[in-house]
Amino acid sequence: MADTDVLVAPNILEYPYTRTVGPVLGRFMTGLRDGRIEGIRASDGRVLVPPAEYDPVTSESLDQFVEVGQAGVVTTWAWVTEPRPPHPLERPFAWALIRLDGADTALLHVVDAGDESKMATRMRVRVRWRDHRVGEIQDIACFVPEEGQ
Amino acid sequence: MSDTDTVEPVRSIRAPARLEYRFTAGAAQSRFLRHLVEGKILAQRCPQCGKVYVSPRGACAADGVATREEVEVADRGTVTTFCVVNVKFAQQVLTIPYVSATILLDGADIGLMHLIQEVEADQVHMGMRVEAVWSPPEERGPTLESIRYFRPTGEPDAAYESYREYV
Amino acid sequence: MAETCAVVGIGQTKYSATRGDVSIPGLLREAASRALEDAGCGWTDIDAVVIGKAPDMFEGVVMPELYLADALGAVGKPMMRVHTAGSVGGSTALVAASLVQAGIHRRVLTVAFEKQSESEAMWALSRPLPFAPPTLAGAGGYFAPLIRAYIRRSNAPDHVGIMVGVKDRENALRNPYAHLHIEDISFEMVAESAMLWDPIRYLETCPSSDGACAMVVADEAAGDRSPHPPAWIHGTAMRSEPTMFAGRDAVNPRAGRDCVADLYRQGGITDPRRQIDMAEIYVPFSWYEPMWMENLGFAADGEGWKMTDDGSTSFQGDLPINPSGGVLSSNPIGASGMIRFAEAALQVRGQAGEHQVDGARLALGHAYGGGSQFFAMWLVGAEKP
Amino acid sequence: MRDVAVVSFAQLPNVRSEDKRNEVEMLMPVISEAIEGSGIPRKEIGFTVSGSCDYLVGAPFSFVTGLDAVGAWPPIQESHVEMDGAWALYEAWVRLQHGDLDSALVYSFGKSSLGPLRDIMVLQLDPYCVAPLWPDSISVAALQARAWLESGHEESEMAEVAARSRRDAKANPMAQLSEERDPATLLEEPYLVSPLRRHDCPPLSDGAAAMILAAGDLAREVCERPAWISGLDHRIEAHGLGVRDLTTSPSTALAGRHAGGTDVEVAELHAPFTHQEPILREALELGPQVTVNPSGGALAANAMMVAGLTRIGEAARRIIDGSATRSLGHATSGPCLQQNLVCVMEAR
Repeated sequence: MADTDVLVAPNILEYPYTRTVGPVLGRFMTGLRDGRIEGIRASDGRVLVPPAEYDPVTSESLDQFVEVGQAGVVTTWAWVTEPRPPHPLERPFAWALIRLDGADTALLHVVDAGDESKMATRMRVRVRWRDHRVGEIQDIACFVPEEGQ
Repeated sequence: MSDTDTVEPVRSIRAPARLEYRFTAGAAQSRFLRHLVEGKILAQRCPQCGKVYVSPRGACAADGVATREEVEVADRGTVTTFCVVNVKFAQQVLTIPYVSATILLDGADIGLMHLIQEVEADQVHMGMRVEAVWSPPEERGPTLESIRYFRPTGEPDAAYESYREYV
Repeated sequence: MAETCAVVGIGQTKYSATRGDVSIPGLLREAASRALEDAGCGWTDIDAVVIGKAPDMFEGVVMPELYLADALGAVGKPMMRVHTAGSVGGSTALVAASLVQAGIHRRVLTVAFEKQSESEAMWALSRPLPFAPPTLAGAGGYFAPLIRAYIRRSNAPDHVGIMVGVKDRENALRNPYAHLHIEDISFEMVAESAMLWDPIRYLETCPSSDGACAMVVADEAAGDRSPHPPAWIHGTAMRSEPTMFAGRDAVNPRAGRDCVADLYRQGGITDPRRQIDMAEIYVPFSWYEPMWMENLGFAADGEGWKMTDDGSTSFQGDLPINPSGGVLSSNPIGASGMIRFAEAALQVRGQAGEHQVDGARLALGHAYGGGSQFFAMWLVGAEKP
Repeated sequence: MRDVAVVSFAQLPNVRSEDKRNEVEMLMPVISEAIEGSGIPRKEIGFTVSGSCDYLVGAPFSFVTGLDAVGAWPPIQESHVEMDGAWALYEAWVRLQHGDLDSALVYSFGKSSLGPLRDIMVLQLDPYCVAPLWPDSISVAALQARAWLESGHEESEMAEVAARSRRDAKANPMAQLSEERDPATLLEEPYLVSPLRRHDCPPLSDGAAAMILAAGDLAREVCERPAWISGLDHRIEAHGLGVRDLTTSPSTALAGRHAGGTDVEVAELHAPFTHQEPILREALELGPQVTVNPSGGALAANAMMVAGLTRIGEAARRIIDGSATRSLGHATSGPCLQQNLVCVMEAR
């Protein structure tokens, strides 16, 4: 038998994880389900979206929620020409970090812009909600370029 | 929409993950598995301590050296210890109770885990002599499942001293 | 030689099957905040963070130190993640102690955790791999044959395993953090529980728990100034051997014997049964108590079961084992080893509450993992070494 | 601190797919080579520590079988980090500071050929708000690349890094990708995930590496020119991509300051993506006189969990072989350079 005859077999790793979210992320997820985006105020006054459970500077627990806008600016982005199976969209799209109006940090999500030429840093984008929402980050189906740009 | 008290807050999210991997058996293990198709059990001898490993993994873990010399061992041996499995769990393919045993094959220096059948679970015991029941040749593949299970040979039990070092 | 160091803060979560009220960071924070409070220090007083847990597949978060850095106040600090299978909670504490013993840091926060409820733990441990026979039956399926071999070697009577199952659950009733609080636990209840992996009965096995345990390990100066009595570290040791090799004794592994011999040498222990006041030992299946009594040198070979049988290891015995209720009462896998280490420290600090062992001045914390092949231990005392 | 040095380093040639060997079969020769290279008898090595990641293999406890390659009998003092081998090196260096042990074996292994690496790395990200969207590792790096470009850089700088790395790799028999390419023609290629082109990304590699550390007199005894570790430090940043300035690497700067990473002649930087090399260079304040990644770096060979340790090994090798007197090895972990380690070595 040749040395090259090494046996190879498929090995599928599949787990249906269920994550309990606790009070802070739970409130954020509840907001998404209800069509609302809430951030949290950090000790230095910044509004963090998505909300952090603990202050990034002092590490103390945070609990002061602030509702933010449903539109904002793209701070950086990457264009995907060939979406991969787990990606949220099946057509070419952009990953983007988006700073929502009223927030001081950026949220990672996708922008359904149709074509790379429609994308630009500092462009404004707006949430497009999923029809049936359950309280998870995918309740935001995507962001789309804000009209009138 | 701002009244959060009217509906249950979200307490958990579902996060399924599916990743498709390949599993490679490695050279030594592959040769062992392919020999099972021919009804043979291939082992490897350590060049330093002389111990015979089955299933072979290409290395003697105690010495940290490659094992290249191949030897064939018998398809019968002694149950050194075992467990009667009586618990149900996901992905289980066997019906309970079943016996999972450590079997010291004749000619080997380390036990091999396999099933004991054709005997009531409460009759299985340490020192019991067992032999492999092979799948028909046309159903065999490069897997330990080519040995369907082990069954008692009817020989007298092995003396405890003959296998106590190998549990 | 290594710098003197001490445990100055300990924090644990309530252990339960599902901690549905918290996120993963929330779970760790509960333990970590309590440890900091106990140590009388804040997040900024911590120089480095060392976390440990068993396989990432339990929660499906790869290298969770990355996400947990924020929650554990590690931003801008060194952070490490240890994984040594079931012994990981112990190894993690040893790595944290090592950073102080090396003179690199003054105060290190160490946290070990598992949130097994996020997945089905048995799946992660028993996933069939290609080419293998379908014999896999979880951890019980691996350890039951070893227990059978121990019983054969020592001629121990069947009731010894049941006694441990009862004793550790009775002990758990005195520990508010324990997962299992079986108020009416009895010999009959354990004896009559289902035989899962013969010879292991249902009530002779550990539960599957969510939980975290944290400690603050500090240098001598910080130990001297700690607001509560510190537990001084008298010895630390780890040993490993391969899972499978010809002639390996997996029932009474040499790695465990070598590990404890190193520990006793460091601590000046010549008669462990007499010199050590109590021990928290990793006992995931009841029979492992008598087995480890022999491996740890508390009993001669073949005699470990007699210590259980004559009550020596009970809460009132001369060498109480697992007064916290042990792994049999709480088992967040990645944290289980650290809980042993922390409980040993709690005892010599005199802070174990209702399960405090009278006069505990020197205690052993023990963890093991893999196929009884990875060992981590420490010896802690009320006095400076 | 006690004087500790790298006295031996060995690695497997990086390949796209190490199909013929399992982890034990890969590790045995590389561990033996490192041990033999040190001249220290295997059974006399005081401490052993490894780095690996279960998720690369797709099986829990993958490091357990790795131990079979060590010859851990009689039992050894041993530990494992679920991190790049560079952090295993850190644990070993810390352990040697205790003073009771004089040598350590550090090893790591990683096979990217076994699973979908781009998707596996998603599970490193915030499990609540980010991972459920499955942003793959190249997309995440692309977000950083654009932020860096728009802070005042050109894509041609990235192409220069790619071309230089693959050109330098021609002199490195362990590298996987080596070629002579003109940066200008690289820029004519299509984007993989814009603004990253394929040459801006690392290859998928299988590999393993092993290193021997020795303290004080033992190091001097077994090695003519030990690579003395003059500073070693690592730091982590906040996790969220949206809360960090992705154009800088403050944790690298901090670790570099603590490790005393100045005045080095050679630096091996663990920059899997082209734009990350200048970010790291700036964080470590490496001037134009410093030779960066003469091995070709992670752009030429990127076995996960191994590439960081390899950077330190390559930097050490240049001290040991006499081609440098002071060198720096760097390792990174996490998305967009979240966690960084700096090891400074010198001849004495």
